[in-house]
Amino acid sequence: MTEPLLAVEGLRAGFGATTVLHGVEFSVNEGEIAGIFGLNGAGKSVTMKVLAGVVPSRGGRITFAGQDITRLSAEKRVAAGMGHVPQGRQVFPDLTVAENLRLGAYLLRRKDKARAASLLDGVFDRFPVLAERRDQLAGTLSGGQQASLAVGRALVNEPRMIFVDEPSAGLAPLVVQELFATLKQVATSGVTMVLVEQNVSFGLQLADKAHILQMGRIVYSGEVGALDQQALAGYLGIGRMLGGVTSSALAGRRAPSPSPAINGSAAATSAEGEDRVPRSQRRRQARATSGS
Amino acid sequence: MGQVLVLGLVYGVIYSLFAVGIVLVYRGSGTINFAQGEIGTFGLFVAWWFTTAHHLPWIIGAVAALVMAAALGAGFEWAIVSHMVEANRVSVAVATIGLLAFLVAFEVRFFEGGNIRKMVAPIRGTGWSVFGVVVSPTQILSLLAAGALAAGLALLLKKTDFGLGVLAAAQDPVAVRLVGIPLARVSAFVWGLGAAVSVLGALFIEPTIGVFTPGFASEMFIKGLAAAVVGGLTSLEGAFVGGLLIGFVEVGANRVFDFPGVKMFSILFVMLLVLLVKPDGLMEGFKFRRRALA
Amino acid sequence: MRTNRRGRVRACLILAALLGVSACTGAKLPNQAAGKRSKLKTTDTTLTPAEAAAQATTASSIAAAQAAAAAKGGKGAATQAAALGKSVASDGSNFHSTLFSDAEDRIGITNNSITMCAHAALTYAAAFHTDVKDLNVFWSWVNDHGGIYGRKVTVTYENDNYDPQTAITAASTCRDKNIFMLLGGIGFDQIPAVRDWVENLTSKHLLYLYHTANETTGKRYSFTELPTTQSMGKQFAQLAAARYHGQAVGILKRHSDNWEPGVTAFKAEARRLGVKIVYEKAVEKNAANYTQELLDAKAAGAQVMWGWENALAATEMVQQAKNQSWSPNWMLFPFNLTSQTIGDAALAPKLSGLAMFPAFSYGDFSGEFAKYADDMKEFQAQYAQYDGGNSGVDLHSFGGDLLFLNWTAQKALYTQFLACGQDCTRNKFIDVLHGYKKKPISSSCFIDFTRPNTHLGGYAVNVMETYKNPSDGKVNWRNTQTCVETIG
Amino acid sequence: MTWLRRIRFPLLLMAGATLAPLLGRAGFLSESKWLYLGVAVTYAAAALSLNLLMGYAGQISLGHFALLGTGALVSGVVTSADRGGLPFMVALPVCAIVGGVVAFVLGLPALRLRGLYLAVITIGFAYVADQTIFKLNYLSHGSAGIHLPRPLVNTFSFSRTSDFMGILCVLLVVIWQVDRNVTRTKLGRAFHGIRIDESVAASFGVDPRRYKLLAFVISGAMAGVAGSMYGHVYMFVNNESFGFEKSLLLVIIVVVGGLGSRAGVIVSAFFYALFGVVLTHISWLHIFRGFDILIGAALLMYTVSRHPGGLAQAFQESRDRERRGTPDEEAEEPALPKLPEMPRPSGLPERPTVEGLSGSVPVLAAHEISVRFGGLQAVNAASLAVPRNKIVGLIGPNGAGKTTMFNAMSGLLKPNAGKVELLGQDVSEMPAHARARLGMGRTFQLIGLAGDLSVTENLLLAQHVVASYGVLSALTQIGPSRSVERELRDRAAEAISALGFERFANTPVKRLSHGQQRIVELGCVLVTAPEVVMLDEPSAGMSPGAAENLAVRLRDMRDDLGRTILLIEHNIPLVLDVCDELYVLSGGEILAHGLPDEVVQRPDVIAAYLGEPAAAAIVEAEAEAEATPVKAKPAPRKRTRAGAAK
Repeated sequence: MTEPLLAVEGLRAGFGATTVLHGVEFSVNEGEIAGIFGLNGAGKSVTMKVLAGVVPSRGGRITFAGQDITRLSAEKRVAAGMGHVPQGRQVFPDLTVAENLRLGAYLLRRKDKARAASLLDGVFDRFPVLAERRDQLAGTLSGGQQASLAVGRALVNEPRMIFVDEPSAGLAPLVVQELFATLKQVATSGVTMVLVEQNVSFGLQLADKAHILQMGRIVYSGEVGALDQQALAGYLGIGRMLGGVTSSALAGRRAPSPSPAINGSAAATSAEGEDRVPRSQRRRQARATSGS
Repeated sequence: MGQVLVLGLVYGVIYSLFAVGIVLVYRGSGTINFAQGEIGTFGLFVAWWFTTAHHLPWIIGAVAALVMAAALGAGFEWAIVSHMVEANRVSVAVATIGLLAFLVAFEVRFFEGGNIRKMVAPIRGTGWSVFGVVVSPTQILSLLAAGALAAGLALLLKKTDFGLGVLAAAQDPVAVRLVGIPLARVSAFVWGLGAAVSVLGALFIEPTIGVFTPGFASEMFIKGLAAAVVGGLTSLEGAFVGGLLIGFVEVGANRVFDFPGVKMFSILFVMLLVLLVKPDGLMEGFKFRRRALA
Repeated sequence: MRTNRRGRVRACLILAALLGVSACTGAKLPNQAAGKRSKLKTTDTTLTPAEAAAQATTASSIAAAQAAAAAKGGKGAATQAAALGKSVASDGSNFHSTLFSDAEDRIGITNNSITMCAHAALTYAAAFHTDVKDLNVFWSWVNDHGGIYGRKVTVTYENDNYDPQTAITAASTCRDKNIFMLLGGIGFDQIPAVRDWVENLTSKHLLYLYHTANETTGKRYSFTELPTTQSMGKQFAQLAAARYHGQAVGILKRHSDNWEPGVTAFKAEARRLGVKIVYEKAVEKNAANYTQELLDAKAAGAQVMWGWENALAATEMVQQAKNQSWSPNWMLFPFNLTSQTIGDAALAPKLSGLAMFPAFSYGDFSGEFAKYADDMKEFQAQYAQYDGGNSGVDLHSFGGDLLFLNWTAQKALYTQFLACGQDCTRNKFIDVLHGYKKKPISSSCFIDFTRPNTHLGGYAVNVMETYKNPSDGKVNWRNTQTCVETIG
Repeated sequence: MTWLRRIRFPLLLMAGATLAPLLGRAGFLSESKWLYLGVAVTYAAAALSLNLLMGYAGQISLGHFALLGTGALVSGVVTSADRGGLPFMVALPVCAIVGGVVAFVLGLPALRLRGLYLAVITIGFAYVADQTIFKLNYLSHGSAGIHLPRPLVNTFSFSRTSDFMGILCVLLVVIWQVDRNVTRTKLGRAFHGIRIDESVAASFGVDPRRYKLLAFVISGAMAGVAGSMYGHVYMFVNNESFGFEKSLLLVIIVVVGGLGSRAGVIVSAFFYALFGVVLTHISWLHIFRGFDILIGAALLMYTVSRHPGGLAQAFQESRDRERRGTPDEEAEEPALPKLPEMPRPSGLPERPTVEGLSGSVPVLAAHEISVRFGGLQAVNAASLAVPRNKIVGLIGPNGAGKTTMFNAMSGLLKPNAGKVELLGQDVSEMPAHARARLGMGRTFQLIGLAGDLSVTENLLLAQHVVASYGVLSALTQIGPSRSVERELRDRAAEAISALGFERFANTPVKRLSHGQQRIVELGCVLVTAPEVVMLDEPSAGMSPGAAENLAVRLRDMRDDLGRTILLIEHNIPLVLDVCDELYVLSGGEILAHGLPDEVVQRPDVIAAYLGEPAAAAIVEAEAEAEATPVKAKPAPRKRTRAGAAK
């Protein structure tokens, strides 16, 4: 049995007085696409930020490629082979496309300029639209193009693993489809990937393994294929979002800002008591009338 | 009129240099380094120590001063600013006020109080008369240096990976770390560079004034600050244009009006006017990068 | 935190060294004077020649110095002291001060000590490589030779940082030391604060000597030996008329209500003497950059520039004019700071200046220096002894003249204490000062507190110009005329 | 014993006021030491005045000593024998008034500028005051200066500083008390609100411009008094007395003491005023002599970088550690409780009521609203109407312009065209706070609360519109302010108990969980019983259970409380669940309007969400437009709530 590429053990993190992650554990094997799913405020984005090294952990251990990186700075982690497609894409708006990509290859260019150049060509091949607009300011690109740029920027450094945080947020559904196709293609080319996605239906199309985060803990880890839809709905408490017009309609919704707050469906439901039944009935009716 | 132009240009360039330092730090950390002027003065002390006290050539003193300033700026970033990532930018500015006070006290304490000193000029000679104003070789040099600095900064920022990282860090500090650029180094670099540019300004203006003491550059810093604000605080060309504008305004107002404090008054007036009418500065919409590309 | 800024430094350099000297007087004098006239005679606290001689033997070298000074000035310290009573009486201004009650009268003076305190910009005393030890060389010397009538003199210093508010706390701290009197630093910015503080204290147990050249009308506790702003302005106009006859004058002046009366007096005198003023401009303190003003003055046809600013600003002005290849004749406050900083350029043309104190240039005792060469030699000798070695202050450098000024002032104070006599009290000291009518004090010019405004102190000045000291090659100042009331 | 803790500083100062003259006469401490102490008290007063401006209202001033200078010079003119010759006690109010007026002028640029820009302008002001105004002969006699006599009462002169200390301490207590009155009335809450977020403050009915200026005026008045104290303790000022470096010292004092902390600031003022003296006068500390500025500066740098809350926070933290352990990590997510049914409070300004509306007139209506940002048409001629006692939903894909529309309707941004009517009245020209006064309540996508304030204080801030007492009454606690405040507190307590939040009443809101904050926010909106409530994504960040519960509460609001609601929501099931009517906004235009279930089945609506090529293009165009303001531009633009959300 081989060592997983990324192993997360007992990860704790938070902001100020609030603790958001209460001991997150999961691991990702080489070549795998791991999806992390969960509700708003479950701690998905915080997990990604802690993994990236931009939010400090308060406990636990992160091992990447056999190396304990828990105390490493963000840039050292990148140097160790992690690549990032951050939430909101975060391209550098006042730099051109080419400059954005050059920065993506910042570390590689210091070691091997030729290799960086060939990777850059690879990105331009993969995203012709970027090649067309290489001298355009990134801030003037459309959302989809920016997403491509963000992916490309992560790839030019030749990462072993890329972390993709909410790629679909703020994008039109068609664009999202294209983007996911690209990500799939990237993944099949051998790059390991961790994907956080609000849009579970999209996310499940892509991921091999699913990790479900609830209130700062991983409550389920397993093969996506083994995931029963009902069970998933149960874990997430979002059954109504799967399938049908409603969930499609939700595809375009904006990603909520990462919230340090803890949300717990269990606590909420238990507190509600008896008048829960009629409401869920109403909900079902609503779903029915909305034409699923 | 010609005189106003020449004097305005000569002083304005110096204000520009201070303004460039201010803008660099503002871009890098979103704050104003109020110690910028005093770092310039401190650089003069260092340069003086090498040149006047130990009779070494100007260039050695200047280089030593620039190196010291860069170290001081970067050191301040490392010791203080880097711990204030989450802090309000005004708090960081307040920290620089601490540095200002510290440097003045240090100079007074360890450089024998306010003993006035004289730096040698980089180039000797009287200079040339333009519109009745004798422009010294140092002043010519400062014009050239400002031009070279502008071009150098443009090259550095656009043509090197690290420079691009500096520009990128100003736009998105988190994303910069996510592509593997050491943000701490970028930030320290920007503070160091800003400090060094101030020393350049101080070295060039000192021969024009004649002597220096602790606090020498503080008024010039205030004018540089006005220049930076007028230029929009984020724009390097804005800093240059603002510096010249402040230079012309100061000299022009002093020519036209005669009341106490006319220079500062006119500068405050222009600064307020620009801020209220065009709060993003005169150079808004004319970004540094675009000119650099053209 | 006091971010000591340039202003302080600059202000400090105005007249920098520390002690002023002189005089005091009660304001309610006129009606008391007649009644008290005879009292001084009968109390007879002044030194008899014999006593003075005895005093002189205990402080032999001091006595020697005084004898030397006496030889030149025509009177020894002892005779001078003895003559005091007479001159007081003959001046008709003899009265007995009642400013201090019996309890207050002996504060700060015992049978074997005199305690005084000075407020000074100590932070910047370092500017002249001086510290408290350097400032007290004179008193160390006196104390080692018996003090004043057996009393050791202690002078402590409180930093006033050239800030009016700090100066008030410094003065207050000084007073808490139960001092005989408070000695003032020199300056324009903080001095009015202390003067006001002294004059308005309701618990009056303080005598104060201050150095500022401004009106002193109505002052009771504070005295200056320096000329007033007005008299300086007037004499600068006379200097312009005498030395630069027929040349047009430009004025570059500090924008300040303290300095302005000098300009008014200058202009009045200039009008009287037919001096043409072609340019006048007020500049802010610490303006640092005067090029534009200088070019304007040049364009206006100024041939003589009067720099009515402190030594640092004056240095910058001269330097910046040179940078513009313009070398008018400059009239300034003479300090080695300016001349040594500018160097040989200060000789073409020579700068000229007016001051109450005599010029000092290390080791040069020729020419006008000869008139007070003994004082200079004593000064150099005692600094070599008490401040000697490498740790001592360098009298060649531009602190030299300031320390000589300090020395001169302290020596004047010493003279006055001698005159005050064995049984000196604060009231008596006031009486002594009040008796000063055109008295030479040490090697300074004479002072006169008996004029209508009673506190005006000195008005004779030394006229100076820059020259190169033949012994060390430094560009310093030397007197061209010593202690003149009217120039020309 | 909390009351004792609350007043311990005034008590200490009053004790000082009483003891100082006695001790002074008994020969305890010399005159100069008393002078140093008096100066320290003066600096404390000055620092409190700057603290009000910087710590409470968030307006930086690097030229604050210029205001003190104004007070000192005016006091000189009023009291000096050769001019006014009036008593000190007469000078004080004059100084306060003049200080307030000058600060008002200084505050005018603050309406347009903020942060570092304001700092730069205030530096300029300090320089100009120094070089131009303070040199006026009439004010200062230039550097010759003016004498400020110590007070004389009958024949008793306060010339001993220990005696004068009594007066100084009393004045500091007065300033302390005024400052305290500020913090416990609507003034302090409003200052706090505008410091944290002007849009939020405006939504509670606070006029940011008015309160910014008010902060300047009150601070200026305090500074005027402090300046008078400064002048009279030294008995002398001239134009050199108010240098820029002293202004910086004040900033340092306030920051090291802890922005917003009265006690911390006073301790810090004493420290900085006395530190140098202590070093000079305690013999074994002589080695540090001359290092006071170096140490003070280093301390400042250390404090701001390592303990940004200053002394106050360091003190607070050590006390907190004692009192409670680590924060409760496993705080349970509360269900949304029954919302408080608050009656329309007394003291509301005259306004038309819902009852007065004829049936057909909507409570809130927007007509042909257009908003352009630069080249982007964010909202294009959109109209909507919210009928009485209905829940109207506004949905649309991301970037459709929903929040922009909201901001235009609530007055946070001015539309380029169109008209907004509230209760049948055209409010298009009304700023947000005025609309709030008319009965419009709103929430924000990100929580719109003052995080540093407690739940109670937030509920009090929310009642700003009904806190109908004057500024003077607030400052003096004379007149209606006390009774009104008591009434507001009762209402707040009532709301808190209705929400079941008693145990959080005094907890700073930022310590609550997201869900709890949402509940408080709703409580804040409802506490003044607004006629129409605008909710921006209330379910964001809520667990599904809580969101379901939200639906119940929304219906409660409509049915039980009789409110009218306009709701932006991306949780479609929730929208379908509660809304009576639905508007769909897409590409800035109203795409559809009708019954919820019908609307969501319309093909064009589905297309808008699902992205037919055309629809996709729109969405993409918006995303592109959205990308533009992401540009890192730290320029001090007016930061709207919408901007902050990005």
